[in-house]
Order: sequence, then structure tokens, then C-alpha cells
Amino acid sequence: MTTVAATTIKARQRPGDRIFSSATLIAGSLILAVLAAVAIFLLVESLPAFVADPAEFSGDTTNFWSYVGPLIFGTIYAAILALIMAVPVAIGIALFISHFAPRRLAQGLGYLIDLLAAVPSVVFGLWGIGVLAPLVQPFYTNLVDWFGWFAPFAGPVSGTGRTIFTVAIVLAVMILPIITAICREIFLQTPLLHEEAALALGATRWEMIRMAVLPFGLPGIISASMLGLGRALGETMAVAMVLSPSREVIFQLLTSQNSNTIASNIALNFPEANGVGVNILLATGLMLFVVTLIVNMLARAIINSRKAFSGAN
Amino acid sequence: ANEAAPADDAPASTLTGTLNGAGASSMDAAQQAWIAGFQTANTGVTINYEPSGSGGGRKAFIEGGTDFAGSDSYMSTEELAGEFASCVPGTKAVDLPVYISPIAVIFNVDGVDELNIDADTLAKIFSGAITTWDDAAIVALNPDATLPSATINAVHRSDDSGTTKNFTDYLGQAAETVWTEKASDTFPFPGEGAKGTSGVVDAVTNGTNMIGYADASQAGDLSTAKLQVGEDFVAYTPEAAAEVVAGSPLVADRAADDLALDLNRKTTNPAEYPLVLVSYAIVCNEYADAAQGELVKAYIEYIASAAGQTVAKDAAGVAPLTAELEANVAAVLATVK
Amino acid sequence: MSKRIEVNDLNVYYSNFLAVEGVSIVIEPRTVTAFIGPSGCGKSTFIRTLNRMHEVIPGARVEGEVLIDGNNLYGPGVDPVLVRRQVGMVFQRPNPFPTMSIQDNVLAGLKLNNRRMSKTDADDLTEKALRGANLWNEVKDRLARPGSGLSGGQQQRLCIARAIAVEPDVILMDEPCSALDPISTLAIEDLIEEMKSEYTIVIVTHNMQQASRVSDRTAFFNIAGTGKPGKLIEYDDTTTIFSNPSVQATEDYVSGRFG
Amino acid sequence: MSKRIEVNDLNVYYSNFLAVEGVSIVIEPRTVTAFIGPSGCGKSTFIRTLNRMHEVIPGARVEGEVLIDGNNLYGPGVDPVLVRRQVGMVFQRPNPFPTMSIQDNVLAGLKLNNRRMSKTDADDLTEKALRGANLWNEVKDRLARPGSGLSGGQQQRLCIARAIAVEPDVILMDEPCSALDPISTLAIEDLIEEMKSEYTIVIVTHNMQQASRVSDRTAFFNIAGTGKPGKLIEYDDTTTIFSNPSVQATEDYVSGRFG
Amino acid sequence: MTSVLDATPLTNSLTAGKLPRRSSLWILLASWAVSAAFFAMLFLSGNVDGFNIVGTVVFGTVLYCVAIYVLSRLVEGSRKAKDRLMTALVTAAFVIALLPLVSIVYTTVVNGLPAFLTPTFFTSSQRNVVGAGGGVLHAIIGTLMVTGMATLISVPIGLLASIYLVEYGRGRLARAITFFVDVMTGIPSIVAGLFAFALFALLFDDPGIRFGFGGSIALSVLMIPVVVRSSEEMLKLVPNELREAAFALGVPKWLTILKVVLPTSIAGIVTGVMLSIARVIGETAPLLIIAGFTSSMNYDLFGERMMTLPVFVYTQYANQGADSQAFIDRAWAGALTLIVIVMVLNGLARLIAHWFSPKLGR
Ligand SMILES: Nc1ncnc2c1ncn2[C@@H]1O[C@H](COP(=O)(O)OP(=O)(O)OP(=O)(O)O)[C@@H](O)[C@H]1O
Ligand SMILES: Nc1ncnc2c1ncn2[C@@H]1O[C@H](COP(=O)(O)OP(=O)(O)OP(=O)(O)O)[C@@H](O)[C@H]1O
Ligand SMILES: [Mg+2]
Ligand SMILES: [Mg+2]
Ligand SMILES: O=P([O-])([O-])[O-]
Repeated sequence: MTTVAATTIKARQRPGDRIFSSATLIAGSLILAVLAAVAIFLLVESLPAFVADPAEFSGDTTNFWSYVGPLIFGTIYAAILALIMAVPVAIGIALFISHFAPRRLAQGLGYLIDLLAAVPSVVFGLWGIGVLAPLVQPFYTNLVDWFGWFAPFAGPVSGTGRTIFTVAIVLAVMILPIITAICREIFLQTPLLHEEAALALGATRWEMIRMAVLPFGLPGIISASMLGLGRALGETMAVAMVLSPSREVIFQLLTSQNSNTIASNIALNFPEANGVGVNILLATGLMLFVVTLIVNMLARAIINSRKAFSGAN
Repeated sequence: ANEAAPADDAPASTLTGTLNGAGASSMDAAQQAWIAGFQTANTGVTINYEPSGSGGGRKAFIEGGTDFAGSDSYMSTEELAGEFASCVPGTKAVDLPVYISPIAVIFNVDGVDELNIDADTLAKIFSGAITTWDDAAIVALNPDATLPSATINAVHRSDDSGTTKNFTDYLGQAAETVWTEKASDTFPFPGEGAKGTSGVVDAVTNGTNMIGYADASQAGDLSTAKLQVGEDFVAYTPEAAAEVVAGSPLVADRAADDLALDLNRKTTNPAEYPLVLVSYAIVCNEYADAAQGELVKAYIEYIASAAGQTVAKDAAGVAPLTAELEANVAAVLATVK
Repeated sequence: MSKRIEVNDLNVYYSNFLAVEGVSIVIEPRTVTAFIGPSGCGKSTFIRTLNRMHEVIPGARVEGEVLIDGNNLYGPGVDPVLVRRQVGMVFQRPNPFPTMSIQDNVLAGLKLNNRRMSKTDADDLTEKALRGANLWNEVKDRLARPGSGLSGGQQQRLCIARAIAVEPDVILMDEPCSALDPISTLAIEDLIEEMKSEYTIVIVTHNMQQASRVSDRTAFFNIAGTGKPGKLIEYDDTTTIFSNPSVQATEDYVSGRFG
Repeated sequence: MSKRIEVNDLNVYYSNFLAVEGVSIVIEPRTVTAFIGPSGCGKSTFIRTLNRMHEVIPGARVEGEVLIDGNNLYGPGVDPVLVRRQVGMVFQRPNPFPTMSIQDNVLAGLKLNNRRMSKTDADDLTEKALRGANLWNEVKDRLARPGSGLSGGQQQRLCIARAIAVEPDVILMDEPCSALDPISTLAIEDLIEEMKSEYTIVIVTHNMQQASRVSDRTAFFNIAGTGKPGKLIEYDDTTTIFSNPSVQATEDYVSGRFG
Repeated sequence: MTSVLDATPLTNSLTAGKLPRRSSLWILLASWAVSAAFFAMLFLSGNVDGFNIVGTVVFGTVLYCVAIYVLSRLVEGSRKAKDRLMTALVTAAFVIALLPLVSIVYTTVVNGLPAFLTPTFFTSSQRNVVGAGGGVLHAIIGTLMVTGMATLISVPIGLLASIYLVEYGRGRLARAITFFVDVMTGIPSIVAGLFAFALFALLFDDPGIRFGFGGSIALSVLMIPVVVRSSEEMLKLVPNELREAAFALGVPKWLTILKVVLPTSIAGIVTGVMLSIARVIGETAPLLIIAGFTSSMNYDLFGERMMTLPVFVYTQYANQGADSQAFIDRAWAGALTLIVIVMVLNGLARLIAHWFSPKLGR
């Protein structure tokens, strides 16, 4: 018996495990490689932009930084506005589906929201121009009339409603299904044990959600929001179609002068760009890359600071 | 279903192959009509025209990525000085005007159906010097209209575009005291921006107290302004647009077979509508790949022919080339190999 | 603070499956009542109906009435939240909130009603509850650490501390000691003994020694076979149940006395 | 089929926290060994090192050696998967696979390893394992239903059935009965008695009666205080440990005999 | 054994302070009515042109939230009031999300149906079509092939990478991957297109390269991070107990992952994959750059230009011919087709998820 054990316990290498774990490792590394390739591509193509001749920049700008500054601002501004609108609503929807709606309805409702994810960005663009902007324009007029003293609502109001605020709404609608879907799955996974613990303490449904569901889902909510934020930062066509852009840093939300976003600016100017112009546009893409990097570092820092309290295990 | 070759056609053409072009989006609708016409006659040929923008189109052509380019502007001298990858080394490419389209000044103002405007006033509106519809300058040109005292929302192209370049070129020449910016793809002043011709049309349609400029074929149901030419106010027509092109000289100091035009924006002849856009087909004098050269030649000949121009007029509302220009283009094409 | 529980002819269903049938029972205030019976006989199911926790399970529903000091839990317009505040519960599996620190876990229920608690009050209450659950010495240095880092037994005691912190009238315990070592179990049993003077306590246990040690009265549940409903077989003073039960099934069950 | 286990001076760490210190113990084949001790003393931690299950917890590591029939579990090139096939484990909390039917759960050890077998073999094996775990009668009509629909006790017995279905040499049980009723517990204890003739069995229990009933030898673990490592205090024949222990701490612990 | 009380007491202390049943429904209707009355008055007084339905609903809902909170607070106390308010808000969030959805779907269906219903729409390409008519077969085939290939590339890579992160990865590499996957989500789609174009132009030394596979690569760059992120979240939710149970049965890690972890989380993973497909199937900018534009059929992913639905929609809208209505109709019909395709895929995915997902007793 001892000898049998000796041969069986000292195993041959387990090929399945080796192959599988290497495959996952390769896949993970491949992602890094692709990202590195994209980064190198952007970096190499960007270099000429930093030393470009002042005449190459359109408008009044004379160097890359004054060119890209307003674009970075616009990108972040629109994305943050979108996130502010989308995240609470998405959490609300996810909760509605996971904890409020009658169980039989919930599945169908989830499907309905997923439908939004199916809408291509061009259609969001068309809808933004044709339906949303004309619809909100009168509200904008009222806002400017009544609250014009509040800087972001200062006039003159846009005649078409195609402002950064409208863009933010469109972006919010676009990222809503992404955030909702992930939050929903996470909320549904909240351990029943913890929900029961809260309810048994005499918590109302909302208090139970505050106590058990939301804290458990927090890292997931942040991840989902980052995914949504990434989409909002990088969205190209819908923004290009809806936004009425200009080249300055503009805080006003309701005028026809709006800071453009980086992705939209590339889409607008790339077809006619030549020479260093192309490099300048790609350099703005690199800047977007850097912005995303920084934003994600912040998000990671937040998640990690609460790691010990995460719901896992 | 529509992919199969027509069965009982007349003696089929011997041409076969795929031809790729790219460039100005303005001529995309016309290109689709030309492609359809050409492919119907030559069932073995597939032509793709990619409306990726004039600059992108020229760049792709110069680098050898496409067989021909469509462009709202003729090639710059730097571009001409360089190499053309699709052409026989050392040979150059030429600009051939094949597409003429009037640019309409479109507006959407409550209670206003007709609008007369002159170049100076137009320049002031788009540069932001005039901000309300009941400004004295506009009222003076339109004594009978009931103009509201509302803010003017002037829409320009937010993307770099040949339409903008022609529009600003017109203002720069016809209103040189007011419009001091030089012609460019990028609109130089603030205001409302919209992407693409259709974006501008949508913005003007959906907004209030709007004015904008767009390729005339896309104006649709929108009201269009009449431009003051000489003493008269001229509405755009294909004929008036073709007329101003016919009356324009070639750009000086270029190869004899390069038909780049120096448009006469300052015309005072009321038969002409000076706010036009001319698009060029850019082709090699001599193709490195002779078979491709033959295809390009056949295709552009078709485009510039009377038949091709009629197809484009029907499908895309463009102004046909005048007979004289047609002949000039044909003469150049005859030398292309 | 203690309440009297009266159950009249209660049936509990999971969708169409009748899990517990026709239970009628009266539980006097300031007593400890133990539920015993084989696995699957519906002890957990029944005890959850005493604070409407079964409603958390989809498809679970009751017929009949449960009166707490004469108020029907299932009367029209009754708010389950109020019910659960008065009838606390400790579960079979320890379930501290993993996202909260130990102290926050203890105060979780309290904070619901009393948002503004002074730091000293909070600390006092934490200490009191943790001492009550015999956990204070083990965790007093790491009150700010997550509750999920504790061992199983420690976690369960944390849950008991959390339940008693809200000072309910009735405390239901579903096998609270099944994950505890003897010392902790002893502590909890002492605690139950103490709490009896103030609360009505119902405890499910598999441990008949425990039942006989802590309870005043014992209810024996049984099940005729798989798919059959669980029933209350006998309910009497604990001493009677263990020494001189009137039903044969009870005698059979308790005489396999062990554990 | 049974194996001898020898542990030499084993330390177990969670990252830098020394949870169990210097355990040396010899477990003979065809015996039942019980681990007892207060909560948090490292019983679970130690038993997991006997089939390298601690490696699943990030940061957990051992120093020292564990020999199974003379083969060091922690020797170079040892495959933990093979170790675990020979040393099976039943956990404190029932953990049936939620995606699988009851039958598939029983056969999981085989099916998950891509082992093929005929339908009749599978059915026979299922019945045998379920009977062994005293669950057959309760579930024989719903073998195709999900395992997660069972009560806690039923789930745990399903897990025991699953573990014995792969016929390991050694079976480790971490408080397998803490969620079971007396009848099921009795059945499991009988089962352990039966299995003893073929397997080496190690069982963690809080229930000292259980330890004295089922085990041949008993190991008492203790902990000096929070943050201190758990240690093996005394290891001897069960009768000796419970009647005449040589260490005072053991005596103190077992004389608070109850549960 | 039991004593039956003669009568239950008149007042049940457990009901103390509760709004009557269905009161929230009545309050909601009343709020909307008040709001409607207000907007009707505005309308009648001539200050605004047209009765504002959206305004009525929005204002009415806000009014409801305030009313239910105040009433509940007075009758039921602050905790219950908060619960009611949050219930109202959560429900409102859902309704708010439905508004754009309904609006977009309505707009697309109304505008797209005329061309969608023409007999040639699904049987022919745009080859040789001038003005009205023709179809989107070439674009449907292109979209299915390009997106299908992108899915084939992204799902294995993304899923394996997420498995690496959750099951194997510790230390720096895992942290780097987690982090850069997030960064990758921020790559603008057009940059992905430019990258794929630059890559293949370099590889094949063809400055005008256009082919479907290039589009798949560009889409994969956008898709992979979504797959990784969502799968990772789903895998993390699988309880460790299940892994331990499998390990303890002597199941090797890779089989445990394959047969226990993945099936347990399959529903979430499928949802994530669908999301990622939905994320890229509507992309225009990168495909314009690398997959190109054609009005003819092309079944070859590796040669020549390939049309896709979003590019079709965009170019039909952006470059209208003289008969512009025909182009706009086709653009909307193309969009409708795209939405229908994603819906069908979504439905299939849900079925798959349903078949494989854990049969939970809860
Ligand atoms: N969520 C549920 N859905 C359907 N049936 C259930 C559910 N929970 C329990 N049951 C069934 O109801 C019966 C009673 O189960 P219950 O958990 O109340 O038993 P128990 O006496 O608490 O057992 P244990 O001692 O094992 O905890 C069992 O037959 C069980 O299978
Ligand atoms: N994953 C872990 N990480 C860090 N410390 C741990 C971990 N698991 C357990 N510990 C600590 O190790 C010590 C021993 O825990 P263990 O769970 O082995 O005790 P036990 O004897 O099984 O207790 P119980 O009877 O409550 O199950 C405890 O102090 C516990 O806090
Ligand atoms: Mg139970
Ligand atoms: Mg333990
Ligand atoms: O042809 P455009 O450059 O004006 O789009």
C-alpha cells in the first residue's frame, strides 16, 4: 500500500492545469500587450505634435497644450455630468429590478433596459439631434431666464438645445444600461443571509438595502461606473453629431458655445486632417488615454482603501 | 438579388476589377449614382467610393491607398511637389472638376419665408457682428418682411469641410472689408456648430431663428435666401451655379492639364450664383498599374460625360458641367493611361 | 418588556407545499421555550413565522394567526418592520455584515432608530452587548476591524450581540449555538438565563441537553415522512417532556437522548 | 485503503499571523480521531492542512511536515489534487453545488473529473452514498431537483454523501454535525463507526459526547489568548482524555462536560 | 393547550400609524391630476404653446415624492417615510430610464418601418441603387461577420483573462492587468480604429487597407475590457465554499473553474458578453476607418471593403442624395435592423443563461 501511495501522490505534472493556467496568463498578458501597442502607437504618432509649428493649430492656439486643454476639460466635464446623472438612476433601476419589482416582472424589465444597450451610437446621435435637443430647448430657455445668475446656467441660451448638457444626457442614457446591468447582477447576488440579518433587526426595505445590499455591491458599483465613465469619455459619434462645439474652456451648460470632447474633435477633424494635423489629433487621443489612466487610479485607490470590508468571502 | 449580373444585356463590357476611391463627402450621393450607372454598364466592375473627407481622400490617394480621390479643393502646391504612389514614378496627378454644387443659405425663422441678403450682411451674421433678426441691415434688405426681434442662431459646420472653405472663400472675396479671415476648412468664428451637411440642415430645421449654409441639394423644404449679385437678388439654381464656374479662369501657374479653377466670387452678373462648391476628381497622369489606369479613365470619362452629369443632376441635384468644361475634362482624360 | 405569544392553528406553505400544519401554541412572557425535532420537520420554518421573516422567502405564506400580546401579526395593516423590531432573531448561520466593522455590526440595529448617538453612548452600548454575548474580551482591541475576520464561533456571538443590542421584547434563536464551542455555548446559555427575566425567548436546538438546561417549556415537532407537513406533537413543561412525555413519538425521540 | 497520518512540528500561518504552532501527532489507520477545543483555537485551520485545503486561503502557509503513509504531503512535486482525492473533507457549512441536481451533487467528485460511468453504475453509487449518509429516503423521489432546495441538515448530509462517494482513504470532517438533528447525527455517527473499518477518520467537534462516542483517540487544542497561536495540548485515547487527562487544561475543559 | 381569545383587541399596536392600503396609488394619481391641471392652466392662459405631457408627468412625479414623504412622515414616522420616498425614487428612476428608451424605440420604429417593410430590404444590397429602394443585406452580413469575429476573439481572451484575475492572479501582473483593463475601457472608439488601421497598413504595407477583419480587431480592442470587467465581477461573486467543495473532492483547479465556477456564474457572464457585443455592434467611427464603405456584397472578411450596419446608417444619414427621404428612411430602417439583431442575440443569450444558470432554491 505504501508503494501505491508513493506513486499516486507524487503526480505527473497535470497538463490540464498547466495548459489552462498558461492560457489565462497568456490572455491576461495579451491584453497588456495590446494596450502597450495602442499606447506606443499613440505615443509615437504624438511626438511631432508637441513640437508642431504654431501655424498648424486651428484657431487662436499656438501650441499643443492650449489646443488640448479645452478638449480635456470638455471631455471630463461631459463625462462627469453624464455619470452624475446616470449612476443614481442606474442604481435605482438595478434596485428596482432586484429588490422592488415583483419577481416575475423583474426579468422582463431587465431585458427592457438591456435593450438600451442595443441602440447604436449613431442612433443616439440622430435621436439627440432630432428628438432630445428640440425637446429640452424650451426648458433651457426657462432655466436661463430664471436661473441665469447661476454661472452654469448663464445665457445666451442655445437656439437648438445642442449643448454639452444635452450631450451629457445622451451619454447618460448610453451608459445607463452598462451600469444597470452590472449593478443588477451584483445586487441579485447579495447573500440572503445578510439581507435577513438586516430585516430581522427591524430594518425597512430601504434600510436593508443601505445596510446589506449597497455596501456589499459598492466595489461592483464603482467598477460599473468606471466602465460607464470609460464609455462616456471615449464616445465619438454621438457627441460629434449632437454637440455644438467651440475651442474654449466653457462652464456654461446651455449655450451654443461648448467645450468639445477629445474623441468628438478627432472624428470632426480627422477626415480633412493632413501632415502634422493628424499627429496633433492623435496626441489629443494620447491625452485622453492619460486622463483615463488618472481617473482609474483614483477609483482603484477608493476600492482598495475599503478592501478589508469588501463583501467577498 | 441585385448583385447578379443582368442576364440579357447588350454586349457586356470587357472591363473587370475593383476600383477604390475616397474623398469629399459632398459628392458622395453623386458618386453613388455614378457608380450605379457605371456598374450597370460594366457588370464586372465594382467601385467603392468612401466619403471620408477631402483631405483624407487626397492623402490616401497620394500614399497609394486609393485609385482616385474626390476633393472639394484642388491639390496644394506642396502636394503636387511630392510623389504619387499610384502613379508611374516621376509623373504627377491632375485636378479635374466634375462636380459643381451651389451652396444654399438656409434659414428657419418664424413668419419669414423669403430673405434677401448681401455678402456684407451675411459675413456680419456669421462673424457675430449682427446678432438679431431685426437688425437695421437686414431690415433694409427686406423691407416687406416681418422680422422678429430674436437672436440670430447662425449654424456652421463643426467638422472641417470643403463646404466651409468655399463659403468662407466667398465671404472673404465678396465681403472683404467685413470678413478678414482667410478661406479655411475650419469655420473661424464662434456660433452654433453642427456635424456634416445633414447636421447643419437638422440644426436649422429643429432650432428656432436659425440660419446656416449647406449644399443646395440638401436644403430640402427649408427656405433659402437670395444673394445679392450686382443689383439683383439671385436664388441658387444649377444653371446659375454652372454659369459662374464657366466664367471662372483656371488657377495660374499650374500644369496645363490641371483644371483647378479660380472661382469668380466677385461676379456682378445676375445670371451667376457665386456661392458654389466645385469638387475635383484627382487622377494620375499615368498609372503604375495600367489596368487600374484603364478602369479609372473609363470611370471618370463616364462621370464627366453628359450622361454622367445628367445622372448626378437627377440623383444628387448638382449642376451639370457646361459643354466647354466637359470638353476640357475629356481632353485631359484622353491622355491618362 | 416581555410579550406573550399565542399561535392559533397556523399553516405555513412554500408555494403549494404545506411545510407546517395546524400549530397552536401559547408562549408565556419571561419564559424560555425550546423547539426540538428531527431535521426538516419545520422548526426553522415555524420560528420564522413568529416575526414574519418567512416573508423574505418567495412563495412562503401562512394561514392562521399569531398574536403577540393580543395583537395579530397577520392582521390587516400590520407593519412587518414593527414586528421585527419587537421580535428579534438570531440565525443558524452567523451572518455579520461583512462591510461593517465589529462595532458597527453591533450598533447596526440601534442606528436605525437612533441616528444621533454620542460616541460614548455608542461605545457603552457596544461594550454592553458584546459583554452580554461573551465576546468583549476577544474583540475589544479590534472593534474597528471587519466582523468577517472572526472565526465562526466569534461571528455567531457577534450576531447575538447585534440582536440583543436593539433590546427586543422577544428573541427567536434558530440553533444559535450550533457553530459555537462549549465555552461560548455556556456563555450564551447563561445569557439566555439572564435575559429570561426581561425577554420572551424561543430557541430551536438539536441539543436536547441544551433544551433541558435552558428552557422552561419544550415543544416537540415531528414529521410523518418526506413531503408530509411538520406538526407540533407535544408541548409541555420541559421536565415533563423529558421525563414523562404523554406522546410515544416524543418519548422515542428524547430517549435517544444524547448530544 | 486506510492510511496512517503523521504530523511533525507543524506551524500554520495566515500571512504573518501564527495560527497554529508546533503540532506533532500520529493518527493510526482505521481509527477515528476527534479534535476538540474552544472556538478559535485552530481546529479548522489544522485539519485543513491535512489535505492542503488551507492553500485555498490566500496567505495561508505551513512549516513542518505531514506524512501520509510516509509520503510527505508538502514534499517537492506533490500534487495537492491527488492528496485531496485520497483525503476527503466535509465542511462546517453545507455547500452543495447550486448548479447541480441532488444526484449530480453526489456524483460530483467523479463527474467533475470527467470520469465516465454507466447510468446503472451512477444510480447504484448515488443510492449507496445517499444511504450511507442517511438521506436516501428523503430525496429518492427528487434526485433530479436542485440540491439547494433541501433544509440545512439535508444539505449537510448531501455533502457527506458527496465526500464518501469518491471513496477516499482518509476523511476529514469539520464539525459535520453542527447543523444536524439528533437522528441524522446518530446516523452519521453510525456511519463513521462503519467507515472506520476502511477509512482513517478525523473529526472536529464541539460536542464532547460525540467525541467520546465516536472517537478512538482525542486531541485537545487550546489557545492561550487572543492573538496567540493555538496548540495541541494533549493527545491520547479518548477514554483517557475524558476520564483521566494528564494536563490540567484538558481536565478543565472536558469537566465542563456538556453539550 | 391553547386558549382562544374571544375577540382580538380593537386596536392592534403593530399597525400603529399606517397609511391606508393603496394610498400611494391614490396619491400618485392625485399628484398627476394636480400637475395636469397646472399645466392645463398654463396652456389655457396662453403662456405656452401646447400642453406639456413630459412636464406634467415629471412635475407630477416630483409632487408625488414630496407628498408621499410628507404624509408618511406625519402618519408613519420618518423611517417609514424614508422607505416610501426611496421606493418612489427607485421606481421613478426606472420610469425615467424608460422614457428615453420608449422615445428612441418609438422614433426608430416610426421612422424605420417604411423602408424596413419593403420587400427588397433584406434580400439585396445597395449595389446599383440610386434613390429609393435597395436593401441592407450587405451591411447585415458585414455586421454579423465583423462583430462575430470580434466576439470570437474577445470572449475567449476576455474570459480567460478574467479567470486569471480571479482564480490565479496574485501580485503585480494581476494588479497591472486589472488596472489597465479599466484604462482600456477609456480608449475612444475612433482611436481603436486608427490603431487597427495603422497596424495593418504597416503589416501589409498598404496605406489604403480596408477589410472586415481589421474592423474585428478594432472592435476587439473596445470589447475585451468590457468582457473582462463584467466577467471578473461575476466570477468574484461565486462563493469560495463551492471552490473548496470541489477541491476537497480532488478536482483539479482547472476543472473546478470549468465545471463549478463558470456554470455558477454563467448567467452573469452571458449578460456581460451581450453587453460587450451591444457595446461594439453599433460602433461607426472605427469601422469607417478600417472596414471601409461599399454598397456591394462582400463575404470575405479578409479582403476588400465590407459594409456594416452602423456605417450604413451613418452614411445614409450623412450623405443624402436628392431624394433625401429615401436615404433617411433607409438610415432609420438600418438602425431598426441593428436593434432587432441585438434584441434577438440578447434573447438567445438569455435562453442560454437560463438553461445553464444555478437552480437556486431561493
Ligand atoms: N425555501 C424553501 N422552499 C421550499 N421548501 C423549503 C424551503 N425551505 C425549507 N423547505 C422545506 O420545508 C421543510 C421544513 O424545513 P425547515 O428548514 O423548516 O426544517 P428544520 O426543522 O429547520 O430542519 P433543520 O433542523 O435541518 O434546520 C423541509 O422539508 C424543507 O425541505
Ligand atoms: N482566513 C483567515 N485569515 C486570517 N486569520 C484567520 C483566518 N481564518 C481563521 N483565522 C484565525 O485563526 C484562528 C483559528 O481559527 P479557526 O477557524 O481555525 O478556529 P476553530 O478552532 O476552527 O474555531 P471554531 O470552533 O469557531 O470553528 C482564529 O484566531 C481566527 O481568527
Ligand atoms: Mg432549521
Ligand atoms: Mg472551525
Ligand atoms: O464635402 P464636405 O467636406 O463639405 O463634407
